[in-house]
Order: sequence, then structure tokens, then C-alpha cells
Amino acid sequence: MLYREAGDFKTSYRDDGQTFPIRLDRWGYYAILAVAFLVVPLVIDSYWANAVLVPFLIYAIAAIGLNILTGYAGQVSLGTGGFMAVGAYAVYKLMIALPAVPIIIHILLAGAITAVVGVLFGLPSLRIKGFYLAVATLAAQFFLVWLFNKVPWFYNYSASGQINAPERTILGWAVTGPATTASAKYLICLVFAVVLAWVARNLTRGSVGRKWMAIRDMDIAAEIIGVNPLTAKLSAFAVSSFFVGIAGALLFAVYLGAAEATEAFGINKSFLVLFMIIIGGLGSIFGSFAGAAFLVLLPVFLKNLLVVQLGWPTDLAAHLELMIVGALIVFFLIVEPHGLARLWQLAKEKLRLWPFPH
Amino acid sequence: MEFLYASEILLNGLMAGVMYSLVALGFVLIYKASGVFNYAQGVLALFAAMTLVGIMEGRVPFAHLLGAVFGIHVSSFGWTVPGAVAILLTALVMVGVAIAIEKLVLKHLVGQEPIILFMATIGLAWFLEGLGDVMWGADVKVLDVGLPQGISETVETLTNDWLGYGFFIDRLDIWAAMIAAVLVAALVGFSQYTKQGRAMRAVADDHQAALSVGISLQFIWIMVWSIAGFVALVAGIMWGTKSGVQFSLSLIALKALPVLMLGGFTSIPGAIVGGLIIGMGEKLFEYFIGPMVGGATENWFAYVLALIFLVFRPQGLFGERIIERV
Amino acid sequence: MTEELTPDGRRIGDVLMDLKNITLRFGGVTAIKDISFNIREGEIRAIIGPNGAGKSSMLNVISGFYVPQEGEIRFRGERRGPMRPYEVARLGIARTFQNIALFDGMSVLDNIMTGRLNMMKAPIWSQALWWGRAEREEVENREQVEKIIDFLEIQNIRKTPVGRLPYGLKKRVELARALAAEPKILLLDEPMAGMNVEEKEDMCRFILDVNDEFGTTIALIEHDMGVVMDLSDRVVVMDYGRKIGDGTPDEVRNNPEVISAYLGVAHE
Amino acid sequence: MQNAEAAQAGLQSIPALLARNAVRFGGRPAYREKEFGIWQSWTWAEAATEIRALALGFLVLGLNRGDRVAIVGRNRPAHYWAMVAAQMCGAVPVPLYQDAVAEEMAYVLHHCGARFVVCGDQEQVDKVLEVGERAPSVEHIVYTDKRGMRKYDHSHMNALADVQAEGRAAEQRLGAELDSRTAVLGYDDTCVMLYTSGTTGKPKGVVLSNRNIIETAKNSAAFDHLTEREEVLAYLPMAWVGDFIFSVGQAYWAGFTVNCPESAHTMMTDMREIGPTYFFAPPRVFEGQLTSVMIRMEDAGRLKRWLFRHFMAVARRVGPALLDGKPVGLLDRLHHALGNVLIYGPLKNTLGYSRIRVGYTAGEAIGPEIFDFYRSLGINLKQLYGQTEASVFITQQPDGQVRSDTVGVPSPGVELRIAPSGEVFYRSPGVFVEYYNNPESTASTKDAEGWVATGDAGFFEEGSGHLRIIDRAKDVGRMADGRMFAPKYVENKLKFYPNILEAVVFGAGRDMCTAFINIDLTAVGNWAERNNIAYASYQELAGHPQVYATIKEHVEAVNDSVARDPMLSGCQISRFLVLHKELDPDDGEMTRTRKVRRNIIAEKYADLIDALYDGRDTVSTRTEVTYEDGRKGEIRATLKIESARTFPTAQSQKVAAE
Repeated sequence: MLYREAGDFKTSYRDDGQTFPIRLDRWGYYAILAVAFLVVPLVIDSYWANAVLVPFLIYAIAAIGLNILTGYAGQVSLGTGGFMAVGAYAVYKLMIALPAVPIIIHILLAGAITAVVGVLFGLPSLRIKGFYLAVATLAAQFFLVWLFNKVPWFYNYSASGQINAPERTILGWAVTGPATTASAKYLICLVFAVVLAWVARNLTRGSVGRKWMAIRDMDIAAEIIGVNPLTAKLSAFAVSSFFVGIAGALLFAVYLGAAEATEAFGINKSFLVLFMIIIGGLGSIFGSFAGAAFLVLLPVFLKNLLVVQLGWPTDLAAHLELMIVGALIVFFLIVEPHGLARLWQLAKEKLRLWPFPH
Repeated sequence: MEFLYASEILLNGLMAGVMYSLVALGFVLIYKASGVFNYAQGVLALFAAMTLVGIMEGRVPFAHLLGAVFGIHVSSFGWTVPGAVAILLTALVMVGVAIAIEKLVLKHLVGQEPIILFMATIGLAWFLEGLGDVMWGADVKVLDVGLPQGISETVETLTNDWLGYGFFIDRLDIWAAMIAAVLVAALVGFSQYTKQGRAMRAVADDHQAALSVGISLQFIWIMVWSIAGFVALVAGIMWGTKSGVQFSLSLIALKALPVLMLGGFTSIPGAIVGGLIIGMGEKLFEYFIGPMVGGATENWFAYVLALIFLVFRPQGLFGERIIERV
Repeated sequence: MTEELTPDGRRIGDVLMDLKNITLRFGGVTAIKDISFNIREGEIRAIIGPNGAGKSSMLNVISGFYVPQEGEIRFRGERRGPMRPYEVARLGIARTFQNIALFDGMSVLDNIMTGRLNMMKAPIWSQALWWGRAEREEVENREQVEKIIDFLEIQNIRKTPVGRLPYGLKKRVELARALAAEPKILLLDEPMAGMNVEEKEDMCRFILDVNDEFGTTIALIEHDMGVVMDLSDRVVVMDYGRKIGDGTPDEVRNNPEVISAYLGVAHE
Repeated sequence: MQNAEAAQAGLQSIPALLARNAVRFGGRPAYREKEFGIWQSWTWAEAATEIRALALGFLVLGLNRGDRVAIVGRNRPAHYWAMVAAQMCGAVPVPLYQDAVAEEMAYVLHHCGARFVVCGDQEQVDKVLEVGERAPSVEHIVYTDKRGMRKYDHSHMNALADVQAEGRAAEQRLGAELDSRTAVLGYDDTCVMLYTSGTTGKPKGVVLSNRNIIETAKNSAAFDHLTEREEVLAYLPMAWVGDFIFSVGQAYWAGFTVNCPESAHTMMTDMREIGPTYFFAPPRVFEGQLTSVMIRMEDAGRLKRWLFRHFMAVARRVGPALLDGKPVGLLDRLHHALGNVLIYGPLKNTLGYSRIRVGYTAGEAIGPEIFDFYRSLGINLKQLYGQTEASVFITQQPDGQVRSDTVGVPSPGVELRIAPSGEVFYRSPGVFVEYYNNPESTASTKDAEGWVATGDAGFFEEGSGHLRIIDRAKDVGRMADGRMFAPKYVENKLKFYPNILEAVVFGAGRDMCTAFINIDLTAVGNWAERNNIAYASYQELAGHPQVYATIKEHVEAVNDSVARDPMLSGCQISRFLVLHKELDPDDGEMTRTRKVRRNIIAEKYADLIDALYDGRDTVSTRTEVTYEDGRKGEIRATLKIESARTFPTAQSQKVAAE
């Protein structure tokens, strides 16, 4: 209905291959970016930052990461929580060890370190497939969390066994530590989310992305047309873990400020992120954002509805949330295995064909 | 002496292994019959245990919810139900759950890739967990269906007389072992010698073929899930009695996963053996290596073991070899 | 340099691939028994035989998916040791599959692009930033792929997900993907299987055109004799894992053993 | 002012215009073609070099001044280049209809004596080779698409790309020669030769000079304020004068972009992508699209259908007025604006009409409701009246004075007069030089003062001064009782019904009118589907009683309206039948431009006509048909003859009305 595509033609493969081939989509995308960068920071308050936007952005990054591994390369992982922990502890150690280095570098390095660990735990994927692998990744989850609990070096022998993010600044603005303002938190996460999403898009449309998808759709055929499964799978693990690691670093350093491996990065984190990409849409970057938004907003919404509005006890609300999320997962897998992303796509098609049905 | 101590630990490990085996059994049953990797198995056990306690103590289901919604505050019917009856009722509930799962979930996911089904069961697990809490409350419940507990003096005295060292072994564990044995025997017998059992195996071998000879998939699935539910109930009772009914119980499900990786998803004996190996391995590792690395290695030992194991024998101890073709 | 011209004026060159005394076993069963034959540059070489004759196994041996227990394979003169399939692919051997093996989650275009993955060597950072080599490569390879799309007349389905395509078109897309790799030898596994007459004719035309326009060497297996005879320059006939005939279509057609083999099996 | 005396400006030929554009619009796109998934583009500068290379290549092959170069193929930049390249060499381009069968091609090639033939692809090459001896003049074939050409004997054959390569190589050697040939091209030298698919007899080669083309282009471009920013879609046969004027004449004069679709069957999607700003289509195209729109809307949900109906009603009420800049109430404006967001906009968008500034239709009369449909959407669709002999433009409708029943006022530079017989004559700078090698036809069409007979009968409307065409002059006859008989007039009225594809009316010298009807398979077929009426073939559907019933209603409705016009009320149809096969150019029943060949049909179906007049109510017949692959076949059928109600003439009605 809103689309006006006549005269929107492509004269080069560069234009034809761009991320938003349709003019209207492109404009919409720019508009959203403009609002996100120029408007939101001015109006954002700490409630919105802490309850909604910051976690949304951070989980979006993690979801993109997992989506690269699961949605694009078809390798299921239940170790996301563990890898986030790696990112968190890596950035913590770096911040302590090299205070002079800018935080951005720390975060990126944390991602890199996580990537290495990811590759390590990805090795079995060469021998085992499907949920065998899924279960194998649990090893990463439990081993890593245990490691960060039991080896004092990781939490600098602090009595509480917790890690606390010291204050670090970018251009004089505090982005970690208690002094951080809502908009600063929001902005740094936004920058990472946008850049990483863009990178993910580039990778998935390029040759490496095609290798991943080939492996996902039919690994035997992929190998026979010349895809080396080793490099394809490990690169997926590396890139995915890089993203997840950065998400973990941000979660700890910017969002939580203090963390303890078991409750901050437990098995449920892994499932949460997995659910995000199922609901959002496997193999879709937009889906990763949608899923993250959905599962970040749902509890907030339920809390407001059940606890604040209806005055139900919090624990009951929490239990109901479990049920609802669980039911939703099943529902989506049954009705639309490709999640919100596909629904959005279908809606768009309808709009483009309007007023015709097909 | 040292050796004897170790072997005592070994023995305890074996007992713990029995528990794993029980849960793993549920997995295998469902996996064989419906190709579904049922992550929710552990939560089924939790749910079963909660229901059992709920019924025995005559709790009002959804009391919490009722209270919140209608302001009716009745937490108990004020009666208690004898264990045997309660177990029977709970078994019925589990059958109900099985039917519901088949009708509401599996039926609509026929033909999806395994991984999708797996994720579905994860969703299912969350749902059941939430449901359990909403129905019976999330408090830690004590479960006592009259299974003997505490250290078995007989064993202690016997061993003491023979070896001069009294083994400490929980009576419950011994019972568990026996019950498990009986259960397995029963299952094997069932699948070998009954019509439904054979149908079940047929389905496990080849869905299409089974369908074509007129076996109702739906029926088989409901049956299998009911059996799994029952197995879960048994496991639930054991663990519940041993360490109280609470969320952590559902985590044994996760423990059962590596068991399966060792035993292979398709083999009942595999599940048993795998369970025992993990059980023993865990305890021994914790005993010998644990102290050096700060303990609590049970958290991950099973998984890492399975992981390493898988890399060398992907199909597990007893699983069939997978041949790839174009 | 042994060169000859076919009646319709295509040149057929040296032996490109030479298989000597190939034997392949699965556990007890012997799928291929001591078979030798060669494929010459520029020719269309058919392997035929009743179902279960071991044709597919033979193709899988050539494509490196199965490694034979005995015998040697010489490709362009050099002995080819046991290799992973993807290494074989990089030697310049592309194939299609009997029961289509396309990547259902991807568009037709992307599927065909995967055929050129081995020619896209941009470093990952360049891909991540979509800058420099990655972008150049994408465009260059797209140009090549578009030529093939045009050649196989599938322009109108370029952006459709392959999952939605009818069988006949899928086969064509698969051929396109194999062609995109610019293979030295193109292996076709029952290219006509399950096609209606019209689709078969199209496929025949395309196979001939490919061989004619690009001079691609083609080895195909097919159990339907009729089609093969029109297509191929030389035919190997297999039965129960043995080679029972080898030569031009006419020679083969009049080979008594072949005839009996074909009369022997109920017609497929 | 650019359209000032072009002649003095030295712009006396297409190549001269090309040279100017290469300088003035060097960076702007001249040609685009959808190929390999994107729109390959050439700026004017690039086009100029391409064309030069090709021209040099022609010289290398030995093309002489005055040679004819035949071009047969679909609309592709390369083929337009070939025409201009030929002109640069002083040769004359002769575009041919690509769907012509070998016989027709043989005749034209022989008649124009082409030495060079540029073929689009293997298919065309085969045709030319098949012609062989019947056109001895042909010496050399150049083909554009290399596919499948490798095995041909190339001793007298080249790929166009190779010709260009040779040309580039020969720049040093032949550049000067080429420039001198181009330089001497004069205003009265032949620009192009176009073969009219004459409704009767053999095609005639219309010779058009540079003056004809350029003057016409200049005037018409000024008339509609065409600029270098226009986008046109070149999809009509290159052999048709219209395409030459739009895609060469006006394009080179105004310097706008010519876009070539990927192939005939992707035309609609390509059109949608490009979104032309200046568009020509014959009525049947608009009809076809309207039909498909209606059919697609049938399947839409209730809400959408309601919205569609509602807002189309609004559009019909308000749209045209807005378009003609007449005053419209604020409320209506808002209502229409809303409709534009919900319906018109999307509709235009899906059809590819969003950007159209000027759209023309001609060749046949267009149905009022079809015409209004597009107008009311806000598409500035207008009618023009033209001929090959006039380099198209005779009359056209100025913005703001557009109606479906007239063809507008004389185009700039055109004089009109109407002979007592009612036939329309014109004189203009666009008037053709001659029919090639055919002085007598030339003489019979064009008199000493340069007046040309259109062959159509028409009259100027009082007041508006717009021209109205009744019919072909020679078809306007008298019936037995002397009343006027104008078949085309009635046929058009019939064809305005979506169900009716073609109609042929008889009645000259008879006491009543009768008609053959061709149903429209798309429309009727769809209707049949929705009323689940099973049918195996066109023939069966055509014979279906319910179809007959519907057609009968249409016929009677037409009779009613015809009756209102005292002059023509005699032309009401008393009896009709629905033909068992579609009239088809391959059977010679129509021209390539789909004009019915009345006499041919009359003799071919004599038996049916007799049946119409001798009162039988069924007739069985056998007809020879030509299939697409050229094979001949025969179909037999027994046709039902239906009689239709006729109405008393206007006066009495008026009385009744008052």
C-alpha cells in the first residue's frame, strides 16, 4: 500500500545486492537510525535504559551471534551463557590489567578471546551434528561457569567471588561504573549493536555466509561442491562467539556493573537467547532484534500488567511468565518456524501487492 | 583401606548412576518411538513429583492463582491421600499430560527436523515447570511415600564383618537400584512380548512402514509418553525422597543428556550403563581430582566426558552406526 | 595429441580422466567389480545400466565421495589419491544429484553463487566491512552467474527460494550451480530422472548446448537407454557392478550382453 | 529555443542529432536494456561510440551509400544502433516485423533489395536463410545474440559485437570516410523505410526523409513539452512507425532515455521497474490490463473489494476534472487524495504508471470506460490519430481537452480537410516522400499539392473543433435501402465489452446488418471458471449457450446506443454468430497490427455469411488454420446463429423521452 516501486530500478549489481533494495525500506531504515541516535539519547531516562533499551540492544547482539551459528550455519548451541561469561570475565581482567587502553579495545579484545574459546568448543561439531552437538555445547556452558566460580584468578580473589566493573570513560563520558548516565549506557550499546549488525549482514551475504548456509541446508552437498566443512563450521563458531562475547562484555561492564558467573550467565541465559532467535526468526538479523525486543519486553509488560495493574504476587507472575514463554516457543515452532521475521516479511509482501491479493 | 574407601564411593556413584539411568530411560523410550529428543523429561519428573506431593498432602491446585484472581484463599482440602493411591492418581495425571502433549504439540510438528522438535520440548519444559509452580507452588516439598531411608545397617554390619570396613550405603539407593531393575525388566518384557510393545518398536524402526501396516502413530506416541511419564514419576519419587522436590530436580534432566551421549539415544541398556558410568566417574573424579581444582566438578564432569567421548565415537556406546549417502 | 571431430563438429581431445580396475565394497557387498574406463576431453560420456547396477556408486567414486578399495584414478595424467570431496571439487569436478541436493533455504541466485565459492577468496575482514575485494568479487562472480542464468533461461526465478520451485526447474538450477564452478568434468546423476517428456527434451537440449557452447566434458548416468543414446559420444554399460559394454551408442546397442541385461530387468 | 529552425542548426539527420546529444547530454542515459538481471545502461556519449564502431564495421563489410539494411529482431539497443549506424554510412535502415513468417519476409527483403540483414537471434537468421534465393540481394547477415550460432557457416555472417570490434580496429583507416558520409546527409535524404502492413494487398515501403522525422519529432515534442528527462519503454514492433518516432525521432530530438525490456513476456514487470514518464500503447494493451486488474480484484478480500469499488467511483467523479485542472470542491479533493493513498497510487504503481506524464493511445478506438478508468486514476492518457504516411501525427488531444470519442485537433504543422465523401485529407511536413518502387500507389495516395488521403471517414465536431473518425472510408458503404453503413463504428462499440475480443460486421448492400463475434478467452474463461462452467477448448467455450446469452445482451445494448445516432441507426445488428476460432494474423485474417482484413474474412467465411442472411439458425463449417509452428490444420464446427433485438431510430425515442 505504501510502496511505490515503479521507477525504482537497478543499473548495477552493487545496487541490486544492497541490503535494502527497495527505496522505501531504505528510507525507513535511515529514519530509525536517525531517531535512535539523535532523539532517543535526549529523552531516555534510567528506567527505560535499564529495563528496556540497554538489555534489548545487548541481547540483540547476543542473538545475532547465536543466529549466525544456529540460524545461518545450522549448528545449535546451548553454550551461549558460558560464552557470554567468557566475554564478561575477559573484559573484566583486561580493564583491571590495562587501565590505560580505551574500553572499546577491551570490549573488542574480549570478543576476540571469546572467539578463540568458541572455536575450541566448536571442534566437536566436525564429528557430531544436531542435538548431539547441542548437548555437547552444554559442556562449554557448565565447564566455563564452573571455571569462573572456582578459579579465583578470574575474579581477582575478591571475597564475594563477584566481579565489579571499574569506571571507564570515552571522551570524558563514563560508560562503565556507577557514574554512568542512562544515555551513555544506551549510546555505547547502540553503537556496538548497529555496527555489529551491519558486519553480520555483510558476512551473511558474502561468500562466507553462503558457505554457512550451504552447510546448514545440506552439508554433504556443500562439501561436494567444494565447501570445506572444517573452516566453514569453525568460522561460524568464531564469529558467533565474537558477537556473544561482546554481548557478555557489555552485559557485565555496562549493564550489570557487577556479576557472578552462576546467576548472571547460567544455563537459562543460553535458553533465553536461543528462544530469542526462535521467536525472532532463525537466519534473520532483523529477527534477532525482533526476538530480543520481544523477550525483553514480555516480562516488563507482564510485570506491569499482573503485578502493577492487578496486584498479583511477583512470584506468581514469574511462574506465569515461564508458562507463557514456553507456550510461545511451542506456538511459534508450530505456526511459524521462521518466527517474527517471516511474519514481517509476509506483511511486507501484502503491502507491496496491495490492493491485489496476489 | 584407601581402596575400600574408593570402592565405597564407587558404590555410591553407582547408586547415583541409577537415578541418571532412570531419567535417561525416559529419553530413550520417547526418542526411539517418536524421534523426539525430549528435553522436558527432567521437568516431567519434577512435575510428577510435585503432583504426587500435592495430591498426598491434599493441596488445592492453582490455589495461588485462585487467590490472586478471585481472592479465594484455600490452600488445602484438609485431607491426605495414602501414597499408593496418590501414585496411581499421579500416574493418571501423567497420562493426561502425555495425551495433551501429543494433541497440542507433537501432532502439529510431525515431519519437522529433529532440531525443531528438540527446541519445542525445551519450550515444553519451561511451560511444565511454570505450570507445576502455578499449580502446586514453588516451595521445596518433602516427599515421603514410605520408602526406607537412612544408612542400611545390614550392609554396614555385613561389610564390617567381612572387610573390617563398614560401607555407608543409603537404603533408598538400594531400593532405587532394585526398583530400577524391575522397571527395566518390565519395560523390556513389555516391548518384547506385548502387541503394543512390538508396535512401538516397529514405529521406532520406520514410521512410514509402521503407518502402512496400520499402526496408529498417535496411539503409540500417547502410550510412549505415558510410559515416559511413569518412568519420570518413579525417578521423581526417588530424587524427591532423597533431596526434596524442587527446581534443581529438573536439572537432573541435563545430567541425563551426557548419559545418553555415552549410551546412545536409541539403546535402553546403553542408558543404564551410561548412567552408571557417569555416576561412578563423577564421584571418583570429584574424590581424586576435585580437591586439586576446587571441587564441585560434578557440575561439568559428565558433559566434558561425554563431549570427549563423542568426538571419538559419535554414535555412543550402543547406538547404531550412521552411514551417509548422497 | 589425439584429436577427432564428432559428426556435428565438436572436438574431442585427450583422455581427461582414467579409471583403472576400480573396485568398491561396502562391508561385504561389492558395489563395483574391477571396472576400467576413461573420459576424454570434450566428450559426453554416459554410464548406463539397470537400477542397482552400481552406476551411482561409480559416480560417487569419480566425485570422490566414495574411496574405492582397489584401483587408481588418474585425472589429467596425475594419480588422484584419496581426497575429501571438497578437494576433488577444487580439482574441477562438479556434479548434480539424482535426488536434488539444492540448498532450500537460499534463493536460486544464491544457490548458483555457491557454485563459485572456490573462486571467491576475499579475506574475512574484507567481507565483514563489505569493502574492497569482497565487494569486487561479489560483482564479478555475479556477472558470470548471470550469464549461466541467461543461458539456462531461468531469469524469471532468479530471486525465488528454490524450495518453491517445481521439480524440473530445480534440476535446471542444480545444473546451473554445477556449471557456475566452470568444471573440467561435469557429472550428471540421472539428469532426466522423474521428468516428463517435455522436461526431458529441454534437459537434453541444455546438456548438448553446455557441451557445445562451453566445451564442457560431461559424464552422466541414466537408466533410461533411449535418452542416453541420442546424447552421448561413448557409453559404458554396467550390470551388477561389472562393466558389460563400452563404446559408441551403436556398438553398445548391438552388444548381446547389454541387450540381455536390459531384457533381463523389468523395464523401468 | 531549441526547436527553432533545426535545419539551420545543422541538425539535418539522426546522426547529427546523435552527435549533438553526445555533447549536450553526454552523461545522461540514452539506452537501457534489462539483461543479466539489471538494467545495462549506455550514456549518449557511450551510445555514440558504440554506434560509430558499428558504422565503421559496416564500412569494413563494404556497406555502400544508398544500400538498404534490413533489421529484424525485438527492441534492443543494438538494433536501434544498427539503424543509426546504417544512416551514418549513408545507407537506409529498413526495420521488419520479427514475427513475420518467411513468405512475408521474403517479399519485403526482395522488394527493398537489402544487402545487409541484422538479425536478433538464431530464429531470425534461420528465417533469412530459409528465404535464400527469393531475396537474392541479401549478401551479409549480422546477428546480435550469439547463442547457438557457432555451427553456422560464417562466410557471409558476423556477430554484431565482432563487427563493432572490426570497426574499432578500422577507425584509422575508415574514420574519415565515415565522417564525410555522415556530413553530407541532407534534410531530404531518406531517413528510414517502413513497410506498412497494408490492410489489403502486399505491404508498401513508406519512404520517410530526415525532414519528415525530425520536423515531426520537433513539433510533437514541443506539443507535449518532452525533455531529456523522459523515460520511454520500447516494446512495440520496431517496424512500426510509432516506435521509430518515439524511440528514435523524439528520443534523439529531446535526448531522453529509451528502455528495452528483457523479453516480450517480462514486459509488464520491466515496465513496472522503469516506470516510464512518456508512454504509448494501443487500446488492446490498456484493455488487457484493465481486464487483469478486474480479475485480480475478484479474488481480493471483502474490504479491499469495497475500498476498490468505493474509491473508483470517487475517481470517476472527480479524477478527470482534477486532471483537466477544472475546479473541484475541497471535500472531493481530500476524498480523492485519500483514494490516491489507498487505491490509485498502489494501482498505478503495480501497473508501472506512477510516473507517466503523457500517455497516448491510437490505432483503434478505445472503449470509453477503459479510457476513463485510466484517466480517473490520474494518468494523463490521450488519443492521437496518425498514419505511417504522416510519420504518425495527424491529430492529437491537447492537455485539458481529452475525450474518448474524438481524436483531438490537428497536430502542429498539420493541415486537414474533409472531402465531400467524408474522407479526411491532410498535409504536413511529416508527409512521406513516396512508396518505394511504387509510383502509382504513391500517386493514388498523395496528390500534387501534397495532400494525403487517410482512407478514413470522419467529421469535425461543432464547437470543440475536434476530429471524429467514423470508419475506413471505403468501408463506409450504403445498405440496400441506402442507409449509411459504418461497420467499424459498430465493431468498436462491441469491442468495448471485455468479453468481446473482435467483431466483424457485414451489411453493405444488404437490408440488415449481421456480425461475427470473437470472444475474449481471458475474460470469458475467467467468468466460466467462476460459474464453474467446464470447457475443453476455445471452440467449446465459444459455442456455450450461456456465452451466447451474454453476447446477445451486449449486442442488443450496442443496438440501443447505435439507434440513438440517426445517421447510423441502420447499422443495428439483427443476427450474429460467435466464431469458432480466433481471428489470427497467421491465417491472414488480420494484419500484424491486428486490424481485421474484412474482404479476406468475407471470402474465407462466405458460407457463414450466407447462413446469417438466409435465416438458418445453425450452420456447420470447416476452416483451415495455421499453427504456431507453421503446420496447417483444419477445424470443423457447427455454429449457432442468434438473432438480436433492434430498436427504432432516435427521433421516436426522443419523443418518448420528452
